[in-house]
Amino acid sequence: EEPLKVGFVYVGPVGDLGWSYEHDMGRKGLEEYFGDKVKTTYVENVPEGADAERVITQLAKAGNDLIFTTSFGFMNPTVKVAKRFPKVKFEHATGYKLDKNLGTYVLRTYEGRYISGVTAGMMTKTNTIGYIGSFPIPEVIRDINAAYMGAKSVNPDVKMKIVWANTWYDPGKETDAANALMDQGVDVMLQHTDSPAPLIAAEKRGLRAIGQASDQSKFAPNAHIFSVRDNWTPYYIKEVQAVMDGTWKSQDFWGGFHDDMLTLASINPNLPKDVRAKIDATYAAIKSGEFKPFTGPIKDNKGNVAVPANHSLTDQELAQVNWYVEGITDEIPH
Amino acid sequence: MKKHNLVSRLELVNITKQYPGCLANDNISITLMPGEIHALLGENGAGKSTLVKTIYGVVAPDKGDIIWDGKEVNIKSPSIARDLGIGMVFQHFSLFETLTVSQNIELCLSKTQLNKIGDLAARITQLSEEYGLNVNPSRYVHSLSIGERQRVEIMRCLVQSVKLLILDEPTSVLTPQEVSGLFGVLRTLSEEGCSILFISHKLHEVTEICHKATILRGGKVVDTCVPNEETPASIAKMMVGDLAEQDAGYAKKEGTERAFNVENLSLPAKQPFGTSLKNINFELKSGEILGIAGVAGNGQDELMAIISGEDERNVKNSLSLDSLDIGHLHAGERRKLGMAYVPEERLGRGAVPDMSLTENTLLTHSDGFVKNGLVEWQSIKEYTSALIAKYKVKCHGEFSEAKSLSGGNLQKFIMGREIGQNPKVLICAHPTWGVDVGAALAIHQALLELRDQGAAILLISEDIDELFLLADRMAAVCDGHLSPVVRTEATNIDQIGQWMAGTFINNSSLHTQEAKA
Amino acid sequence: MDSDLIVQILFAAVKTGTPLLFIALGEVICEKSGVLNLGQEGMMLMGAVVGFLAAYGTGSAGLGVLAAMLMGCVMSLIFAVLVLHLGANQVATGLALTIFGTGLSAFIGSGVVGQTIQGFQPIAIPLLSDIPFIGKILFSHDILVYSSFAMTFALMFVVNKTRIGLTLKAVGENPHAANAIGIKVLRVRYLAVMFGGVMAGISGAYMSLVYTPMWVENMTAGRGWIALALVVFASWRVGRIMLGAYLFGLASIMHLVLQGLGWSISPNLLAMLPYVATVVVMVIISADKFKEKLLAPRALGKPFDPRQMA
Amino acid sequence: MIRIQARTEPSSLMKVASPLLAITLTLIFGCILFSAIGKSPSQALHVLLIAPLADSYNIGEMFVKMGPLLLCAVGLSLCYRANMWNIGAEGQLLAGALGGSAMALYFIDSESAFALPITLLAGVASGMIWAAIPTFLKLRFNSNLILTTIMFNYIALYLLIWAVHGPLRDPQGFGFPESAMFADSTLLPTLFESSRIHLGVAFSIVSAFIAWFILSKSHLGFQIRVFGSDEPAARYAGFSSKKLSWFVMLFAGALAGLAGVSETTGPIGQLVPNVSPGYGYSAIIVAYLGRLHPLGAILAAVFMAVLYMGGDLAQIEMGIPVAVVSMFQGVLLFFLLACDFFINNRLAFSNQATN
Ligand SMILES: Nc1ncnc2c1ncn2[C@@H]1O[C@H](COP(=O)(O)OP(=O)(O)OP(=O)(O)O)[C@@H](O)[C@H]1O
Ligand SMILES: Nc1ncnc2c1ncn2[C@@H]1O[C@H](COP(=O)(O)OP(=O)(O)OP(=O)(O)O)[C@@H](O)[C@H]1O
Ligand SMILES: [Mg+2]
Ligand SMILES: [Mg+2]
Repeated sequence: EEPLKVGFVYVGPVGDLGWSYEHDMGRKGLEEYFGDKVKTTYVENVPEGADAERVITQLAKAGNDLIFTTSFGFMNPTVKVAKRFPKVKFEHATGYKLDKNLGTYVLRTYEGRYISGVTAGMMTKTNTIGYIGSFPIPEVIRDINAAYMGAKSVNPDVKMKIVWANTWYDPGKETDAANALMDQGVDVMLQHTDSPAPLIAAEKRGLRAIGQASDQSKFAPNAHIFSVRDNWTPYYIKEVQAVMDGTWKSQDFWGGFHDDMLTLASINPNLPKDVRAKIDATYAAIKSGEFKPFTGPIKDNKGNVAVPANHSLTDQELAQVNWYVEGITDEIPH
Repeated sequence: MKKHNLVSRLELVNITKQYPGCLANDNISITLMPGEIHALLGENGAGKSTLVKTIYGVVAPDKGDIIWDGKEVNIKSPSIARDLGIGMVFQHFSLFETLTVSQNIELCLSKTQLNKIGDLAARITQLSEEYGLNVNPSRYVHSLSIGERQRVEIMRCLVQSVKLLILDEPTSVLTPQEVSGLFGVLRTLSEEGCSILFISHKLHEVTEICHKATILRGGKVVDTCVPNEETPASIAKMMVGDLAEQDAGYAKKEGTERAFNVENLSLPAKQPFGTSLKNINFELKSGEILGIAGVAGNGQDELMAIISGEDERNVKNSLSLDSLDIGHLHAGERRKLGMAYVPEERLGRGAVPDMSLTENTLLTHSDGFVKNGLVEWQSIKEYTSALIAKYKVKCHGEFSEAKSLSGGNLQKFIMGREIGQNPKVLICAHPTWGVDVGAALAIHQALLELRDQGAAILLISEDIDELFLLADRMAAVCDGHLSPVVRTEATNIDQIGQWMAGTFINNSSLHTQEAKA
Repeated sequence: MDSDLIVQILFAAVKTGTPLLFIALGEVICEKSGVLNLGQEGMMLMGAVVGFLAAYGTGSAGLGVLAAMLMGCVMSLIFAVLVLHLGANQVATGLALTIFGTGLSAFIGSGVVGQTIQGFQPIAIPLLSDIPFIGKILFSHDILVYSSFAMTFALMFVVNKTRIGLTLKAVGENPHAANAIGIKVLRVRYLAVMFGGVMAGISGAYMSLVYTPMWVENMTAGRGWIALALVVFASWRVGRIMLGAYLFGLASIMHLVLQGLGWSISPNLLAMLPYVATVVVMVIISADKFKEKLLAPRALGKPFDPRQMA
Repeated sequence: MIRIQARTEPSSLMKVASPLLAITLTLIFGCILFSAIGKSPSQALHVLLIAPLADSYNIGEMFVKMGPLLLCAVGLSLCYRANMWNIGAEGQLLAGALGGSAMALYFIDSESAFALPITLLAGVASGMIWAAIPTFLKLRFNSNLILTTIMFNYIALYLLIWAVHGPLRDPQGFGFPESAMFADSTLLPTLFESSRIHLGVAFSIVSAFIAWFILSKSHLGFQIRVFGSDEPAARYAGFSSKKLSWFVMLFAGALAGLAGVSETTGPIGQLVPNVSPGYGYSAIIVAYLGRLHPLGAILAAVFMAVLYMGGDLAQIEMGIPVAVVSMFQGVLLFFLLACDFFINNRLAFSNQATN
C-alpha cells in the first residue's frame, strides 16, 4: 500500500528553535508514529508573498494528500490552491478561512500565557513585568491580556511594560528590547517572540524569564522559570489518521492544555513552594476546563465592558480580541 | 661643464620597451657624464617619458642594461633609484594636494635618509635659501601655484642630494621669468657635479642650457648633437625628419563688430583646488582671433567652463552674445545660438573614447540630425564620413572608436566638427597641444579660414609662440585676473611673460586662496 | 527619566554601537586607500557565522574571534583580487560580496541555528569603572568593547601621525603619483582592504559571540550598510567614527526604550528612525560639496591599473 | 609561460562570451558544492535549472517570477548606464506595492473599468516618488546615492509594514497584518487559462523593448550613454546632467513601482508584509548579467527566475537549503566580473620566460 504523503510549509528555518522548529518536531513525531505509512516533505523559509502559492501548488502537484501550511500569511495562497486541488486536504494554522478541503487549527496559547502571568506576578519584586510583543495581531493581544489578568489575579499592584519588537525572530532586536525593559525596572520577562535571546539577556542580569514555543531552559538555566511549549504532534497524528480512515472533515480546531497541544516544559525546580503550587493548580484548572481565563466580567482599558459577567468568550470571539484589559495603560499600536 | 672624472654617471645600453601596440623605446643607448646637462628631444610620443621612467624605476624595460657609476644596476623601483641618487620631476606632477610640502617630501625619503636629515623642515628651509627656491615646508600643496609646486618637486630631489636629476618638461608650465630662475638652479647643480637629464619641447631653452642632446623619433635614437652649435630650426629638423611645410607668418586682421562680450565676470572657485575668476572684462569681435596666454591653472579652465556653460552657475549680465544676455542659458542653448568649443582635453571631453566617430559627431550636432527625439543615424553617418575626408582624419572609418585615433587626428576631427557648425563664436583651448607639425599646420589654417569667414575666435593657449603666430589681439591670465588686451603687433614676448606672472595686478591679491585646509 | 536609566541607555548605546565601530573603522581605512567596499554586510555575516562555529566547536570565544578575523580577511581577498587585479567595478563587486556572504553564511550556519555558547563576560575595569556615570557607561564592558576603544585610538595615531597614514592618504588621493614615487599602490590597497575584512570579521563575531550570543541568518540586519554611511558621516575621520557609531547605537535602541516608557507611537514608524536619521545626517554632511571634496579620498572608487600609467 | 596582456581593442566576442563563461563556471562551482554536501550534482543541476521549465505550469510560474525581476532590472540598467548607482529598486518596488494597494483598497467596492489603470498608475507614481527623493537629495545636496537609496529601502519596508498593520489592514481580517483581498476590478487579468501569468509580465517585456528603443534610437538614450560613459563629454556637449539623472531615476522608479503594484494586484491579490523576497536586490545581478542592456536583461531575468524556482524545487525534492540560491547568485556575479577582465585583456602564451 502506498504511504500517505504529507507536506509541510514553514515560514522560517526549521532551526529557529521556535515556531517552525516545533512544527517540524510535530512532523517528526508523525513519522515516528506512523513509520513508513506516511511520507513527509517540508519546505522551509517560504516567503509569505507570491511564492507561497507556487510552493503549495508544487507540493500538491508532487502528490501530497494532506498539506499543512503553518503560518498566518499562507492563508490566502492556501485558499487559492485548495480550490484548484479539491482532492487534496489542506490545513492552515492560525487562520480563519475554511473550505470543503481546507481546515484551520489554532493553539490556545493564551492558556499558557495566563499561567505565565500568574507566575510572573508572584515572582516579581519590582512589581513590574515586561512583555516583548511581536506584532499587534489578535493572538498576541489576547495573550497580553491573559498574562496581565493572570498577574493581576495574584498581585494587584503589578504593572506590565510592553515593547513591540516588530519581529517574530531577531535575537539582536529581542536582546535590545529585553535590555530596554530591564533597564526600566522589569525583573520578570515574558515574550511573544521566538528566539531565546530575552532569556539569555535575563540570565546575564540575574533576572527571570519565561520561555515560549519550545523548551528554552538550556539557554538560561537560572533565569528560566518554565517554557510554554507548543506540541503539534497529537494534532498531526489525529488529522493524518482521519485522512487514512477517510473521516477527515474540514473544521476550525482550537487546541490547548486539554489536548496536550500546549505543555509546561522544564519547570525550574528552584521555584518557591507557593509559586510552584499555584502553577500546578492553575494548570490543572485550565486543563480540566474548570477555569477559562476570558470569563467575565472583564472591562477593557477604555472602561467598556468587554466580556459580560458569567460569559466566557467563544472561540469566534477570542479570534477577534482587539482591546487591552483594564489596567494596561498603553494603547494598541499599529 | 667641468669634467670631474672620466667614469660616466649613467650609461643606458639598448633599452627597449614595448607597450601593447607601440614600441615606445627601441634599443636606446645614451651616456651621461657627471655635471652634464643632457637634453632629450623628440616629438610627442617619441618615447622620452618612457625612457626616463625606466631610469627612475617606474617602468620596467623589456630589455637593456643600466650602468650607474660604472656598475651595472637593476633599478626595480623608485626607492632604489633614489638610493642611488637619482631624482625626478615628473611631466605630470606627482604631488599630493591634501598633504603639506614637508609631508610630500617625506614620502619620497627612506627611513635612513630621514634619520640622516633629522629635522626635515629645517633642511627644506635651508636648501630653499641655498638655491633660492622659496619653498615653505608647512604649506599645503593645494594652496601653491604651479611654479611653487614645481619648486617643491625639485626640492624633493635636492633633499636627498641627487647625482642625477631628471626633469620631464619642467618648463611647459612656467612663466619665462620662472624658467630663468629654474635655469639658475640647474646651472648651480651642474657645477656641483650633478648630472641633469632635461626634456623639453622648447628648443631655444635647450640651446641655452644643455651641453648635449639626444634626439628620439618613434622610440629610436635618430641623432645626437651639441645644442649650442645648433639653431632651434636645425634641431627641429632633426626631430621631425624632413619637414614638408612650416607655418609662415600670417596676416593680422582687425575685427568688425562686437560678437561676444564678457563684463565684470567674478566667480568663486567651484572645485577645492580651483581658481576663482576676478572681475574679467573683454570683448571679442567678429573676424578676429583673441589670444589668451597664461600658465596652466590660472583660471583658463574656469573661464572656458563658464563661457561654454559647462559650469552651470548663473552669471546673468556678465556674458553676452550679439548683445543677447546668455549668462543664464545652459550649454546646449548657447550652442544653439552659435557658440562652439574645442576643449583642451580632447579624449574624455571633446570626444567620448568608447564611442564611434559618428556618435561623437552627434555629440555636438544634435540640431540637424534629431527629428522628434529620434536620431537619424544614416544621415549623421554620411556627414561624418564627409568630415573625415575633408579634414584628412586618419582612421578606419566613421565607425572607429574615438580612442583608437591618434591625438592629432582626433584633434583634427574635433576641430572639423566644431567648425562644421559654422559658429559665430569659437572658443578654442590649446588647439595644437601634443599635435605633430603637419597636423598643427592644418589646424592653424582651419582656424584662420574660419576667422576670415567672419567668426570670432577666442584662443586660449600656453604656447606663446602659437599665440603670437595666430592671434590678432592678446592678453594674459594670472590667478584669475585678466590683463589688458593689446594688439599683437604692439606687444612682445617679454611683456606677455610679465603679465603671465601677474605684474599687471596692482593690488597684491595673488594667491589669496591659501589656507583652505 | 532618572539618571540611572540614562546611564543604562548610554551603556547600551556603547554596546550597540560597538559592532558598527569595528566595521566602520575597517571601512574608513579601506576608503582612505581609495577603495570602496560595499561588501561589508557579507563579510560581517561571514565573520559572525564562522566566529560562532569556531567558538561552538572549540568552546573558546577567543578562537571564535580569531576565526572570524581570518574569515573576514578571506572574504576581503576575494574582493581585492577582483577589484585590484582584475579591475572589476567596485560597486558591483561589493554587492556581489554581500549577496554571496549572505547566502554562504546561511548555508554553513544552518547546523547551529538556535545553539548557544558562552560568549565573553563583562570585565569591569578596576578604578575606572568606579567613576560616576562614565565608569558604568564605558568601563564595565567586555574585552571586545575595550579592544574597540584601543583600536580607535591606535588608528587615530597611525592615520594622523605616522608614515603609514601618509602613505595611505597619498594612495587614496592620487594613486598615479604615489606609484610614480615608488609607493606600491596595489600592495597598500590590498592591505587596506584586508584590514577592512578583518575588522568586519571582528564586528560579525561581536554580534554572534557577545551581542546575542547566537547565530541567526542575516543577524547583522543591515549594519554593514550603516557602517558605510557612518564613514561619510565621519567625513573619513577616525575619531568621529566612534562618536557616530555610538550615536547610531543610541538611535537604534531608542525606539525600544521609548516604548517601554509608554510612548504610543507605532513601533514600525519608530523602527525607521535610524535610517531616516542616517539620511538626514548624510544630507547635512555632504551638502557642502566643497568641503566633502576636500575630505573624501579623491580616488575613491576609481580603479587603478599600474600597467596603464600615463 | 602564460602572461596577461592588455588588448589594444576590447574584444566584442568576450562581451558576449563572458556571461556564458561565467554561467558555466558557476555550474562547475555548483557541481563541486553539491558533491561536497553529498548530493548528486547532475540531479541537483537538473532540479535547479531544468525542472523549473519542465512543464507548462512551471514555465508559467517562471514568467511570474521573471516579471518583477525584469521590470526592476530594466530600470537599473538604464541607471547604471548613466552612472547613477541606484540600489533602491527594492524600496521603489515596495513603495509601488504600497501606493498601488492603497488605491486598490479605495476601489474595493468599485466595478469601474478605470479602477485597474488608476491603481497601476498609483503604484507607478509611488515608485517614482520613492526614486525621486534620493535623486533630489543627490542633485541638491550632493548626498551619496548608493547610501540614500539603501536607506530608503529600509524606510519603505517599515512604511509598508506600518500600513498593513494600520490603515490598510483588513477590518474583517481579525487584526492580522494583511489588507482585504482586492476587488476583481483591480486585479491584473491573467493572460492564459490555468496559469498565473498576468499582464504585469507582459509589461515587463514591453518595458525592456521600450528601454532598448530609447537607448539605441533616441537622442535621449544617446545622451544617457554619453553621460554614463564620459560625464565631462556630456557636460561639454551641453547635455543636462540633472535632466538625465531625473529621467533614468524616475524611469527606474516607475518600473520598480509597476513591479510592486503588479505583484499585489497580480499573483498576491492583496497587500501583505512580504511583497518582495528581495527582487530589487537580485535585479542588480540581473542587470549586470544582461550587460546593462535591456534586451540582455530579458535573458538574464529568465535565468534568475529559473534559479529561484529551482531553489524551491531543490528543497522540495532533494532537501537542499535555499541559501544555496543566493550563494549561486553571488558566485555568478563574481565570475561575471572576473570574466569581464578578459574583454580588455587576454592571456598570452609564450615559450621563453621573460625577465
Ligand atoms: N602605459 C602605456 N601603455 C601603452 N602605451 C603607452 C603607455 N605609456 C606610453 N605609451 C605610448 O608610448 C609612446 C611613448 O610615450 P612617451 O610618454 O614616452 O612619449 P613622450 O616622448 O614623453 O611624449 P610627450 O612629448 O607627449 O610627453 C607613446 O606612443 C605612448 O602612447
Ligand atoms: N560609503 C561611502 N563612502 C564614501 N564614498 C562613497 C561611499 N559610497 C559611495 N561613495 C562614492 O559614491 C560614488 C557612487 O555614489 P554616487 O552615485 O552617490 O556618486 P556620485 O554622487 O555620482 O559622485 P559625485 O559626487 O562625484 O558625483 C562612489 O564611486 C564613491 O565615490
Ligand atoms: Mg612625455
Ligand atoms: Mg555625490
